[in-house]
Amino acid sequence: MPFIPTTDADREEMLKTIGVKTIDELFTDIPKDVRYPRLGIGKGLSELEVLRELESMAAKNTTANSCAWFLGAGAYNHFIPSLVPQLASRGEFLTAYTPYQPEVSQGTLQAIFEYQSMAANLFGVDAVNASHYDGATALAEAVLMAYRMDENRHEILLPAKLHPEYKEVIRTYFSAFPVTIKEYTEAPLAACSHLTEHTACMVIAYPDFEGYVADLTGVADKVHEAGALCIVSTDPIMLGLFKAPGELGADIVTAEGQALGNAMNYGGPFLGMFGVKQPLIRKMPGRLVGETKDKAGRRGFVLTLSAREQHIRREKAVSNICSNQGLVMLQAAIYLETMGKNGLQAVAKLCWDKAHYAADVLSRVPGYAVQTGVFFKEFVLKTPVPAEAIADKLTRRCIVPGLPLSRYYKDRTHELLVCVTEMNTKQQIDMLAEALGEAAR
Amino acid sequence: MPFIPTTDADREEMLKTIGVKTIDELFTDIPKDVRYPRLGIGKGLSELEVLRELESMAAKNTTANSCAWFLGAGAYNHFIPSLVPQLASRGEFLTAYTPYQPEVSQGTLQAIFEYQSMAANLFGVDAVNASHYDGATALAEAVLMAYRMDENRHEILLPAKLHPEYKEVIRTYFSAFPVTIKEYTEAPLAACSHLTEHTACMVIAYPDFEGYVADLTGVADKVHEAGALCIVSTDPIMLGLFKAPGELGADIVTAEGQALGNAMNYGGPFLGMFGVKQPLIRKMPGRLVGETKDKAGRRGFVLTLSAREQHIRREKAVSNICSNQGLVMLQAAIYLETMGKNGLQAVAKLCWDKAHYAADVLSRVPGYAVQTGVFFKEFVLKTPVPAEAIADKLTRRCIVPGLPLSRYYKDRTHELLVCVTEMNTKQQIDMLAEALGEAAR
Amino acid sequence: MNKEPELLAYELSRPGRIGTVLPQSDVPETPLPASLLRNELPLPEMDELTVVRHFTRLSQKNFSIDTQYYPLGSCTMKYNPKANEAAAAMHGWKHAHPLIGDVYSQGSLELMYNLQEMLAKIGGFTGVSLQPAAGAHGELAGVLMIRAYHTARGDTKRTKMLIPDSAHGTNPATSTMAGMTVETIPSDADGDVDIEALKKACDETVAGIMITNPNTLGLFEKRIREIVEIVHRAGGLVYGDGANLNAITGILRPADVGIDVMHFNLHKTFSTPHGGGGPGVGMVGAGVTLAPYLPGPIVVKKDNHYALEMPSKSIGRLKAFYGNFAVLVRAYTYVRMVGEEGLRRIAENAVLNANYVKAKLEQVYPVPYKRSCMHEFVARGDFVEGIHTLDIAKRLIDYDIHPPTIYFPLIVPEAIMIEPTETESKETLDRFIEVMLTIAQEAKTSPDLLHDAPHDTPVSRLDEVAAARNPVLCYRG
Amino acid sequence: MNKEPELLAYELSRPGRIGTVLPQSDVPETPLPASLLRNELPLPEMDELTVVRHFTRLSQKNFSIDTQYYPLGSCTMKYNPKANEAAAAMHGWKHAHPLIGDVYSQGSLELMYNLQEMLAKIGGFTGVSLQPAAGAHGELAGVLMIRAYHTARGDTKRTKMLIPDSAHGTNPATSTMAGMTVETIPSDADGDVDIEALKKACDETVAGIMITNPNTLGLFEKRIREIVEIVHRAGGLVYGDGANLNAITGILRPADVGIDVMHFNLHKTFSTPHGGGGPGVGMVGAGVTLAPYLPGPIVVKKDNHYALEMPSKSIGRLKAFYGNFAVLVRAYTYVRMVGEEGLRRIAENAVLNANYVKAKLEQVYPVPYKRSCMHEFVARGDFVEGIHTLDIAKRLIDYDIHPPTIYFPLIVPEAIMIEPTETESKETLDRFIEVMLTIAQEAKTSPDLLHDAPHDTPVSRLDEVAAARNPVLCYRG
Ligand SMILES: Cc1ncc(COP(=O)(O)O)c(C=O)c1O
Ligand SMILES: Cc1ncc(COP(=O)(O)O)c(C=O)c1O
Repeated sequence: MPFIPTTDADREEMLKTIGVKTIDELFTDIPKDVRYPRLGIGKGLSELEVLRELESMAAKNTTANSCAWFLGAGAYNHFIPSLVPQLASRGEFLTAYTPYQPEVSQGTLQAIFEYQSMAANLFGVDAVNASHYDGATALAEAVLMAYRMDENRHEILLPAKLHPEYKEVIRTYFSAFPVTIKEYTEAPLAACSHLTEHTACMVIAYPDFEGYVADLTGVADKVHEAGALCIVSTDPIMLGLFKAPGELGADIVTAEGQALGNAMNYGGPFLGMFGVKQPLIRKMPGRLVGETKDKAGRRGFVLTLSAREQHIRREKAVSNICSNQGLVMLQAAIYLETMGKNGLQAVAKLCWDKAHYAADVLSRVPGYAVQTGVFFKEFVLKTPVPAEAIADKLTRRCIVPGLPLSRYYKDRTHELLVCVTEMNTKQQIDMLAEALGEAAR
Repeated sequence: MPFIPTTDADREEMLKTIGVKTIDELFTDIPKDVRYPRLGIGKGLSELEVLRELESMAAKNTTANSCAWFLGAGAYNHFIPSLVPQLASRGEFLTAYTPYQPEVSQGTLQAIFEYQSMAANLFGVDAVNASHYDGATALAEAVLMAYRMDENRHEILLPAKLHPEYKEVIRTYFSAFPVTIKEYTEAPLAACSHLTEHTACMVIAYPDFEGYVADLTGVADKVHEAGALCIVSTDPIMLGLFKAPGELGADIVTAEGQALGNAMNYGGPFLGMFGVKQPLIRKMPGRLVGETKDKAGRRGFVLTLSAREQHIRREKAVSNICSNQGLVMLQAAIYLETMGKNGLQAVAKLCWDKAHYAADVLSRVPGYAVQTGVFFKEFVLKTPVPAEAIADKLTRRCIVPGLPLSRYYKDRTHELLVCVTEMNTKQQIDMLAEALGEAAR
Repeated sequence: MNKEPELLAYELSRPGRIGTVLPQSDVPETPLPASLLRNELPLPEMDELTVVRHFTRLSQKNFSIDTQYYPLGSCTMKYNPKANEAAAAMHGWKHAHPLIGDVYSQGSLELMYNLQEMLAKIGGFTGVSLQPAAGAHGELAGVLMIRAYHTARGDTKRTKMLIPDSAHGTNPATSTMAGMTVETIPSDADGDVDIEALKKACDETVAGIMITNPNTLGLFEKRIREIVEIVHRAGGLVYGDGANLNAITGILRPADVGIDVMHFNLHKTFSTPHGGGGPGVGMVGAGVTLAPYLPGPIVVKKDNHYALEMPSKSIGRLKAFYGNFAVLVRAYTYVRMVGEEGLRRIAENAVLNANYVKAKLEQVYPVPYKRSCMHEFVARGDFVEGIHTLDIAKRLIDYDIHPPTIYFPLIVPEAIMIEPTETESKETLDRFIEVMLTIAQEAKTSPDLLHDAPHDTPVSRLDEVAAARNPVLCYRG
Repeated sequence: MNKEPELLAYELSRPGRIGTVLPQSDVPETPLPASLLRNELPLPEMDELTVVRHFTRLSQKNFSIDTQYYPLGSCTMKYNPKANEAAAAMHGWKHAHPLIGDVYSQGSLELMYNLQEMLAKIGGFTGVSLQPAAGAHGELAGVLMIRAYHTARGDTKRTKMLIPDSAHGTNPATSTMAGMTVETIPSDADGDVDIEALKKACDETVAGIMITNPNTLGLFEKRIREIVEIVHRAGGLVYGDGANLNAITGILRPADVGIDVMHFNLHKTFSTPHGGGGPGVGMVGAGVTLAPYLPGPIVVKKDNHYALEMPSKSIGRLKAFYGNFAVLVRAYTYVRMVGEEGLRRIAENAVLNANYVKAKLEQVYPVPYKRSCMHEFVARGDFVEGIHTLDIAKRLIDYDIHPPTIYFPLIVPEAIMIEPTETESKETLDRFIEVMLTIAQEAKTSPDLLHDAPHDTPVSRLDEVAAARNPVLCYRG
């Protein structure tokens, strides 16, 4: 086998050194009656055969590279500059472990530090950690963090229009804790009326699951007055144009960072982004890289503040997270540096203009209407016939029109969540309009 | 533009340093009336747009990754282990120039040295150079080299069954020289009767263009008796099993090395392999890497024997070659090390067995017959209806049955050159047989 | 080569630069809502070459499996086949969207289903969920499942998890996150769980035990069946931490000794790259008792198609969508390539290599437990006055070898935890042994060589105290 | 990091190892012809990790554009966009076969046709052939075309090529390969072709001239039209060596000053990677006179499809199939991304950068020709007794910069040929300038620093004389 270099001669010599006759003797601690089971998983195959099998399996998926794609809802089809995967896949990044030995891990460490810096600036916060599993778990851990600040505060305010799967994840994470999770349906400012002295935190979706962006002015102040934390779950691409949540007073900012240079990959690996304001740094979960100096005064980077973490604090740790989404974070770092200020702004502007063009065109299709409000790259389209049927009809023609909201809300049968990014051309949008028109007939 | 970092401020400062007011002043040596022409090649596009354009262009090709593929004839569909392109595309290899500064090019230099060593062992010769443009030019330069040994020897013996395009290349390379190119149709040993005191060299195709392998025992001796050089043009995959040309007495061995870990790429870049026996080393064209030591006694590698080359010898150089096919050679080196002795033998054996299975099955299809003789992975199939029509019919069904020989030989209308490699499964072969049967009806 | 310090992106930035060209807009502009816009966007501005050179040079400042021997205990730094990467790069995976619907995702679902099945067979489990994104995430799943099981039976007093003192920090931390309290079980003189202590801890509040086997000392818990029985008899369930599965694939199915629920780190045993921190997959497998509680959705096969489904009593979702899918593709590729026989050979050779290195080093580096080890072993680095394990670790760097895991597990003072893995050649192991023995000599004859190590890295030992005291977590200009 | 010497593959080999698994055969065996088989196959035997680590570590022993500033004169080491690589990796190109027939290759042919058209426009040429695999190969095409032209007219006495003394070695070597004799034309005090000498050389045996413009001194031949006229009047034709096109894209179409045939190095101006030696593309363009003689086949457009065709009086094929196709894909990607305006900006900035560096260095490093330069310039390195250009070059390595081209062109003693390229930032140029000035100081104050340089590379200066005297070209065990 190409993955085991030990030759028979090597093996003999090694066994002799160890002082046993056969390899089996090394396994005598394992109960004999269950040793060496037949697994029934088949013979090993060649690389060629396995890759062919995978190619043909992969071909069964309907994918964004070969369709007009208007489906987002938490996983986004954005442009990835070619250099991103080419650099991130370098063996020195790909096959390193967590940078426990800083002298031989400055590559990874500096990349994390740069990511932390850029993400903190994007969010308007003071520190961002080295990643969570995804946007949902980042938010769940943020809420958990808020809850732990003061266990008397056992109410959690969630927006009704938070991504349904994020809500489910929060519920799972809290299944062992005596909290009350309340969902508010108002705009964030109005929802502040729900704040009580038991409120641990108020979560704001910015934009909300349906793509709409609320004006957050004044919200954080009210939350703080109530003694709670203000947590914003956001979209990093939108922040290329829109006010940073930190700037708006958020204490904790989380996001799904997949859109930053990572493919959709059927939903994973994604990037949980997590940032906090200064006072919360020592309470935040996740790995952090800090700048320091070596004996010669040279700048260097290390994992720091690990006294919060599980490998030091064990049951008293702020979180159990160990492996995170390092490589995805690296792709995001490369993406952010490639785009930079001008590029991210440009992408956000393209999303804005194209989404609004689409909303305009689609709202003119007889029978359809666009939900009003300020939206960024996604919006809700009311459909004259069931959205699920439309989606099915169009997908077969390789136009993926968006998410039928009935997928998450049984009764919202005539609504489609449409996502438009820089990847969509005017021609595709016009084609979508035409196809929707036909589908309504 | 992402490829020009100079900012406007930089530009101003630089112009000031230079002492000119505008960039235009730097171009005053260029005749004014033709300066700054309109080219008419259009505006620059984004990476996204260009890659999309290319994807849709590329999709217009019928390719080996999505068809049952039996077409070879000088470009071969072999398995490429995933690590080959992944390693060769590392920036440090990809974006280095010719290793003129050995201290900072040991990576490239050692890789070349390893390639030279493996290729020399494969060929049974004493030295192989760092590559030619392709198998055809390698052979043309070999013949040129033989011719230059003694300009009184102005006859060149080529096998009639040399790849037709190789013959054309040789003719082009010799268009300025007063040589007589004779083609022999006999087996190599019998063809020795054509040797005269004017023969510069006899070229042997091993295997020949049609895939057949001659017994070369005794040929080189006869060629040498006549005072000529024996040149063998070969297939490196076949040499995984078959006698090395050098072992058989060849003075110069050339080959097309694409099959060693390089994709077919619509015919290029390919790999010209070129090796010689000891006495000819200082007369051979192309770059050579040699082993030496540094002052501290450490082993290192350098470009050597460059006194043969154009940058030193100018019009007296043995060849004009400068840039070669470095990266393709690197892929071949990685391939050869990955396969190694056992892997190359196994690939050759798979080709042999599958080609012979195919020949057997196809020869049983009513109306078809296989040309007799020892062949390796290609053979000639006589067809009951014009081969060109069969190829067309089958290709539309995504079975590419081989090369209709009429493509090169107008009158050979009912012959198909079929190639079978380790990439072809039994199932594909059986399917080909069935499809051929139908096509004949 | 490449010894210059690498500037930070922000230091390389110049106003007006950009690293890629974006398409011109082909639609009319829509006015932006001015009051909602940010004033500045402090991101670096770089040209494309600068970005490429920056990250290429940064990468060269890393040790990695692809460049150095990396015997990092517990982390299973084995070779990550390049075919895994080729597989994960296929368009059909990369551009697949999680919400297009099962009908249009049959390729992804088939792969997940097949992988679930294979992993279930490898572990002997009834059901498998691929959702957890890492080992710790799988632990959370498992402990929540145990909790849910007790709760479903109305057995709400069970809030205590038993955790051996040799356990990885994620085990206790996970228990807390799942609302449990932790009771630590000491190890006995053999490095196994102290059975008497275990028995004592097994009261009616016990929810279960989290057990790592082979444990973090690299030893197989010989009395694993007894442990399982004791806990089961007390009404608790057994969580298996499968981070060390590399030692026993094809040798033992954990379920066969009674493990109720377990995670496997696909980023260890199943050769998916660690990526400088992640992503991983902490797939969980469960026996009949707990399978209905698995996090979901998982993939089921119905006639000729595949569908996502929530297990009947599922603890719910642990993340959005279905797991780190691209990592699953890699693991699947690997299992298909090695096959049944390969899995066993992996374990055999991992164990052989560890015992070989141990045999060669234990005369010099004290190994506290005198038994044959599994895929790794723990030695001590404090055999010379004034020399610490840290010094030995740093000195290894000078010899171009990545240090083993150090100071873990916590129960062995000055621990050095060495995991050779099966993918390293005997020559590499021999060189490592030779270097370790040389360093042991140097520790006596020239201790400063160790204290000052490493000597030739981009930076030498860094001031970690200052870093934590006054944290700089963000570029400040 | 990674300073250990890297063993050779043969030294890493152990019997029985293999780096990949191959499929089992699914067909019956056919007996092999024993008498034709080899007895041994002396190739190394390595496991996959060893191969990966070997080449990854080797790569780290290279300087490259992606890692270091690389101002190698004449070689145009500009940034090679990563999009080029993504484009070339598309399945539709990689797995295309050259002989499947035009109908099934419309994608490849369309790309080639478009590229032919674009390059023709950039050069002002009537026809273009993409077949030559490198600059020297393009030269051979051009000279054979000139020969064929004269021969076709019955003008067989024209066997002499005029070649300026500053020309690249490929020019004279090519002429010989095309059966020509070479007459060298000296340069004048300005670095241009000596017009008087040229006139004298222009007898009735002149087949043509090979002229590089900008020439290898980095200077634009001001009297290019006069040169062309003189040669044309003598009945010769003008070959342009386009290796330095990077200075004039969008500024001058060479055909507009009368160049009859010319090659462009796509692996220079058109940003395709050099690959440690190649592959390149030495595409040739020709005006009306010579276009019919271009090597072929080339691509023509007929109604709505593309076809391969031999030009009417073609010199024939120069290689099998149609050129280094995957390199063409990269060049096409690049031209599409930069577009018309970009091409001009490339030239402008390349020239700006060269003049800037020259302005900063010429006080210390004597520049023999006092003119503004094009994209590169030649200085001298022998301004301090006992110090040679080689010493300066090697000392640059200590500062993590790749040395410029040295000792070329031959007409400038101790030449240092610096080509900054347009893709490098002012900061990079400024650092280079600073380092060059520091080295100039060191040359005076501590010459041994230069003589012993480089100091920190895997090997120091190598014994090239021994290498050539007793060549070891192959591993001998
Ligand atoms: C024994 C053990 N358990 C659990 C974990 C945690 O796994 P992860 O890092 O994937 O969360 C590790 C990781 O090193 C481990 O070694
Ligand atoms: C001026 C000049 N002409 C010709 C060549 C030869 O080009 P190639 O190496 O592509 O054969 C070069 C290459 O360096 C060159 O600089």
